[in-house]
Amino acid sequence: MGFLDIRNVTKSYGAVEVLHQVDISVQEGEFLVLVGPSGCGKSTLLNMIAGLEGITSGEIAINGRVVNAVHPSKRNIAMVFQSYALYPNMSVAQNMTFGLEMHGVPKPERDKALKDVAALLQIEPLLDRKPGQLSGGQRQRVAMGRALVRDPDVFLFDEPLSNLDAKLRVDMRTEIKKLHEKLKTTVVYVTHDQIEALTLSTRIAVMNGGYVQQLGTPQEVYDDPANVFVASFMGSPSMNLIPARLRLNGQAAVEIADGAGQPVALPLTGTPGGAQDGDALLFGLRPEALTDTEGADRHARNIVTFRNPVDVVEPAGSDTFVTTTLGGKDAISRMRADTRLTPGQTCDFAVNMDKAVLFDPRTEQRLRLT
Amino acid sequence: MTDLRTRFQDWLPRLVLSPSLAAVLVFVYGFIAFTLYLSFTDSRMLPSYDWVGLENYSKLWGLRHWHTAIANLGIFALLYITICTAIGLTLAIFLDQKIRGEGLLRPIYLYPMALSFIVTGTAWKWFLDPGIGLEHTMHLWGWESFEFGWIKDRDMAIYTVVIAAVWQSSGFVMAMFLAGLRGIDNEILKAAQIDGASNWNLYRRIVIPLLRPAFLSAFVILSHLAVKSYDLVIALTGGGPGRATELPATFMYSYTFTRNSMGIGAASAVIMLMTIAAIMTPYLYAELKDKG
Amino acid sequence: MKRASKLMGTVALGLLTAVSAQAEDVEVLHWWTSGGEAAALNVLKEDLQGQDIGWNDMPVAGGGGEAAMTTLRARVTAGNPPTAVQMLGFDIQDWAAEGALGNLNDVAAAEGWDAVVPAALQAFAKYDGNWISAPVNVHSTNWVWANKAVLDELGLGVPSTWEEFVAAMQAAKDAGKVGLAHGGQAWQEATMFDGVVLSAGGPDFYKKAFIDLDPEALGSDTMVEAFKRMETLRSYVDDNFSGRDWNLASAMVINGEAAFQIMGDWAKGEFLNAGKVPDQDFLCFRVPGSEGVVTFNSDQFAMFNVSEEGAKAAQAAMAASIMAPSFQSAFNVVKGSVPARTDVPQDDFDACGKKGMDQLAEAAANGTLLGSMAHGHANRAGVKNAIYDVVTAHFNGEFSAEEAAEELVNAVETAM
Amino acid sequence: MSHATQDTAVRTGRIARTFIYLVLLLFALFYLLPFFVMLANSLKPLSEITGGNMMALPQDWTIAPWLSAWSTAQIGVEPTGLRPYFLNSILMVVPAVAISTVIGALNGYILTKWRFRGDTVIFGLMLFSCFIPFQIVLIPMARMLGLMGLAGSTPGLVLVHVVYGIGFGTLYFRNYYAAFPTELVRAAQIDGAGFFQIFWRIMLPVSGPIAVVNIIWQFTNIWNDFLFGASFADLDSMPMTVALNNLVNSSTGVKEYNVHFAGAILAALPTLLVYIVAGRYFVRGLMAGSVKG
Repeated sequence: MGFLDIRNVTKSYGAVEVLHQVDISVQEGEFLVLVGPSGCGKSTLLNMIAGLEGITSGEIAINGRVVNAVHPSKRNIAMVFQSYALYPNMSVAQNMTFGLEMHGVPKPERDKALKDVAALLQIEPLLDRKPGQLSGGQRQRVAMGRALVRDPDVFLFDEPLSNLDAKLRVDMRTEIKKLHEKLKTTVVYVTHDQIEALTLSTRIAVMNGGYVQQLGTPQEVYDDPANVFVASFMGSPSMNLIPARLRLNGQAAVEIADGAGQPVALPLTGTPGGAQDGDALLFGLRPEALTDTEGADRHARNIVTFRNPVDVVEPAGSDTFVTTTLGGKDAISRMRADTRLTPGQTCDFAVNMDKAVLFDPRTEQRLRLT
Repeated sequence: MTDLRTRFQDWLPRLVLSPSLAAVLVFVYGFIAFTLYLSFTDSRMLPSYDWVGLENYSKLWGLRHWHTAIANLGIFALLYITICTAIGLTLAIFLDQKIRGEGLLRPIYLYPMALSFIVTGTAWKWFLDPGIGLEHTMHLWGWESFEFGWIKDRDMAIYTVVIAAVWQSSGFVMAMFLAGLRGIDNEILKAAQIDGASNWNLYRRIVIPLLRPAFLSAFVILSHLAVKSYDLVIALTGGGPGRATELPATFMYSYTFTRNSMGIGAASAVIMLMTIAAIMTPYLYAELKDKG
Repeated sequence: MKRASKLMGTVALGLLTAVSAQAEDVEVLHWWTSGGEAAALNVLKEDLQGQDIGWNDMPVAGGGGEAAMTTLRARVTAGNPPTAVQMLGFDIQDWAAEGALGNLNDVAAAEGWDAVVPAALQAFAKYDGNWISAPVNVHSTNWVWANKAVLDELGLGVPSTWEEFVAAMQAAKDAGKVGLAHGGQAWQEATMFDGVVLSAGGPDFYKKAFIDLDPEALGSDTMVEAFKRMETLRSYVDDNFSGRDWNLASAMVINGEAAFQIMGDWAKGEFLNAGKVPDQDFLCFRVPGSEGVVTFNSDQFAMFNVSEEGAKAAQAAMAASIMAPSFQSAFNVVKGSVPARTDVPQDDFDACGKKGMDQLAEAAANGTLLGSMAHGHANRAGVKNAIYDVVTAHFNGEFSAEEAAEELVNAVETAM
Repeated sequence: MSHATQDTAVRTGRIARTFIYLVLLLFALFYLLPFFVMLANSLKPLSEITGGNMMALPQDWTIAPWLSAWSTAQIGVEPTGLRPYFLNSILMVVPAVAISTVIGALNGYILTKWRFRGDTVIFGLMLFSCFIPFQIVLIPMARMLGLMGLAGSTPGLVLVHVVYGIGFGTLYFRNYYAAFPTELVRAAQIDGAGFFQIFWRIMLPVSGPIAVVNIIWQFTNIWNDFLFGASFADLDSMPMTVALNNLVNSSTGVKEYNVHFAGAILAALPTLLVYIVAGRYFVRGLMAGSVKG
């Protein structure tokens, strides 16, 4: 049993089920990120944890107590909203201590808590201002401060960074991470941004269509995706999914078409169970596993090299992304920044087969090698 | 399981809303039902409960006044709503051009709404009276051929009611449009100007379509005022000359209370309510569906 | 005299308040709110206060009592009726039919009302043979008011026939004056119609048409003639008449702008108020052709059912005070009307008032005291308004005289 | 709720501006004319009115009509002027406006932030109730007031006005609160605030603009109401409009027009005051609420 348990929770609006049998257990101090495209049910799930929406079936327990019927204010949680939800008529200080006041905390204690949190977030000069007089980043801090003051069992974040500009978003991301490392409070964090998910979380639940597609550490979700959705949703640029065929005569291999339409065989490190020779596959390859020969992972055991024409070259500062055609589709390769390739050239591509993954194109589920 | 406070909190909103709902159900819909019932009885001075079927309705449609009243309401409502909207919109657009003295002009446009027509009816009656009002004054000023005797003319008197009604409410409509204009994002206007739209096109193609919600609100409020117009007619023309400016509201009052024909009065009220419902229900439906 | 009446009142009170000596308040709903009227009513109030009866005033003006009648219905429906309500003609009978009114027989008997109140008034003040209301005054509607200076200037005397009247109006018109001052409101046109119908058809025709509502009379040639006379009158009215208040029309006569006005005796107040003297500055005479007949309307105080003895006593005392000759005199002198009882001394009344009192007594004796159609004393409100509709439509040119008579038959039939 | 700027970013030329000013001034004249007639005639002796030009300025200026209308004109049997009825109206209109504003605000709050099945139907019912003609409610309302023992009293009048103010009040506040972020209510719930705490602490403090709209609307309607005042009041609760009507509408008495006009302006002073004082917030309130569909 974890610190926050979501047990077989479903949510329906009338006849429409929007969350199906969600089952997640979060340990104390964990940073769980719910990530997925909009409409996947992640915010609904968060609201159910907060108590802002009812639970159709299943149960949610916080710190060993089932909270299905407990009022939001009695769940000992705090929430940071996407729009910050600062009370426009109250000063920053009033905003931050409103919850304590509602819980009947005496004024001296409230002031102390306010002082501590204001110092932690470095917002002391803002305490007397009204939300309307703050910048976006400052409002974000105040919203976090309001949550922190409560010293809750669980922090809930609902896309807290999506209203900030790119630079500020990165800074705040780091700040949230630091805060979590310092305070070690349990966090449930909703975002649609997979980078935020990967950077912040200790575990990620990737959601789509009301299902949890995969629950795991950032590493697991990135390297070992459970299905095509997770593979393509996580990572940027996203994973190349190349149409291929399985060859089982001799060493097991996948056969893909190169830029000229000629078959290229890439030997596998194992055999997908139950599959037969000639079966269609989706061959998944992260851009960093498809690179130039000098850039290939030094620890990789199975590197396969082949020549193919370069279609597009996109320098992105730290890396250069090169587009080539594999299996009749664009495939993106991540190369070193100093690559001197030009479109039309033909070059050697090194494939790190250790990182390659296979999917069944029909079910879109992962095919594991044995 | 559920703690009491939470359960109470869940029911509290409905509990707080219920007195209002009960009041509306009893004092509005209950009374409408009562009126519907009365329209089928032979009530005269006081309500009676003797059923006469549709007799009141057939009597009602046999009355010339009722036809006059209905036709007048048609003319009145159409002109009143159109003119108020046109004047309100024009004034709002003009007032929105960074006008000096806006703070002074706005209350001048608005104040007629503050006055009851018991108050202003007489002033209007005099002003429109050719013998002592505008026409007379123009003659005194030397414009001998000036004629403005609509209030004395059976065919034109209803238009004087429109004038006075427009005077009373167009300022209010102006305020609604002004509010709508001030709520429009400036960037949209700038973009349209960069696109080369003339002022005329800017308003016609961009601003006025964006004011749709204001148009709808104005329509609701104006039609509500048009249907209820009573004081106005009583104070200005007393329904005359003859009965040329009778409106359904004055008709209803006169049959229910001064002519002791409560049954016919109730029948006319039922018809009026049905007409309002026919006009308002589509609007309400559209309005509520969007947000619901 | 005053003392005598008070004594009588006290006697009546003594008879009635044997059980409870405690006097109560009376609540009075009325529409007499203009200066003179209200001041006249104040006489009654003070009279009652002298008897330790408080007066709760509930004035609601508008539309010749229409607004007050609406208020009354709301009050009765709420189960909170006033003690006494100013009322006209058939309304009294209608309320009595609803069983809402009390019984004044004891006071009436003690004060001998049956002997002094004209029978035509009793027809309204009694229901099923029981006294239900106390009449305050008798207004008469078939009066013509004339500016004496204008008539003198034109060398005209008081016209005694319809033709002379028309000729007089013509003379005034030729002299650049307005022949007939008139305000275009339905009730004012109906008021003229009272007198015109009398002049065209005489009292029997009037009775048949307006009181019996005989369709034959309503559609007769005589009625067509009456409508034609209305057209004649219309031709001597200025163009701006429509919607004009009656007192502005009176002002036209007072100013010498117009020669005549056909209006009830309340118009006298306007003349007196402007400092004019009857028979010197202005003249009052019956609509030519209607002499000897008085069309009347009478303001009465209908007494509503009260249960408490004290309240009943207060009500009786009020009724007695209303009928006391002293009050009848004091009130009617101010109001311009004449007393509802025929034995009130004429001393305080002016020339027009005296004339009115004599004519009332005479008409009452001859059976030519007739209820005014225009003021709801000939028939019920529905019919009255139906006649209004036709008269005003015709006067405003919607119908020819023949059509109007025909329409009158239909309208009355629908409203009955 | 974004603050829109005053400037429309539309440029106009000199001729166009002159034209605009001309139109605006002409309309100002149009709106002021009846008031001018009333004011000018209220300052004349009666003879000057009945005998002369009603559009002209007074030749003999006098304030006697004003004094008379205020304190000595005959309203009922006593020459009290309008003064005593002023207080009656205030005693009626202040609680009625206050209560109907609170009710409108609560209803709007519930219908936007505590939604439940069927709430739009309830709102539709309330909105349509604005259209009921008051003539038909008179008799049944009298009966209800009688049953409740409120007939002929100020509380009874307040009740009537509150009931018939529910529709518009709810409409205004609902439209206003619809634009108010629901997340704030959720945040407050998590902070532990209850239904009423959220209302008093979060919603009401930001409701100023729409409250102004509602107050202006209700105040105007209630202050100017005649029908209910005449039907459901007695002498001690009779509102100003009924007194004014008694002053102006006497049928067979002498009509003192100058006093009537003075009385009319006096009776309108509170509403005028409300418009002038609150008028600047009025457009802002409309902007924030009622015209946003």
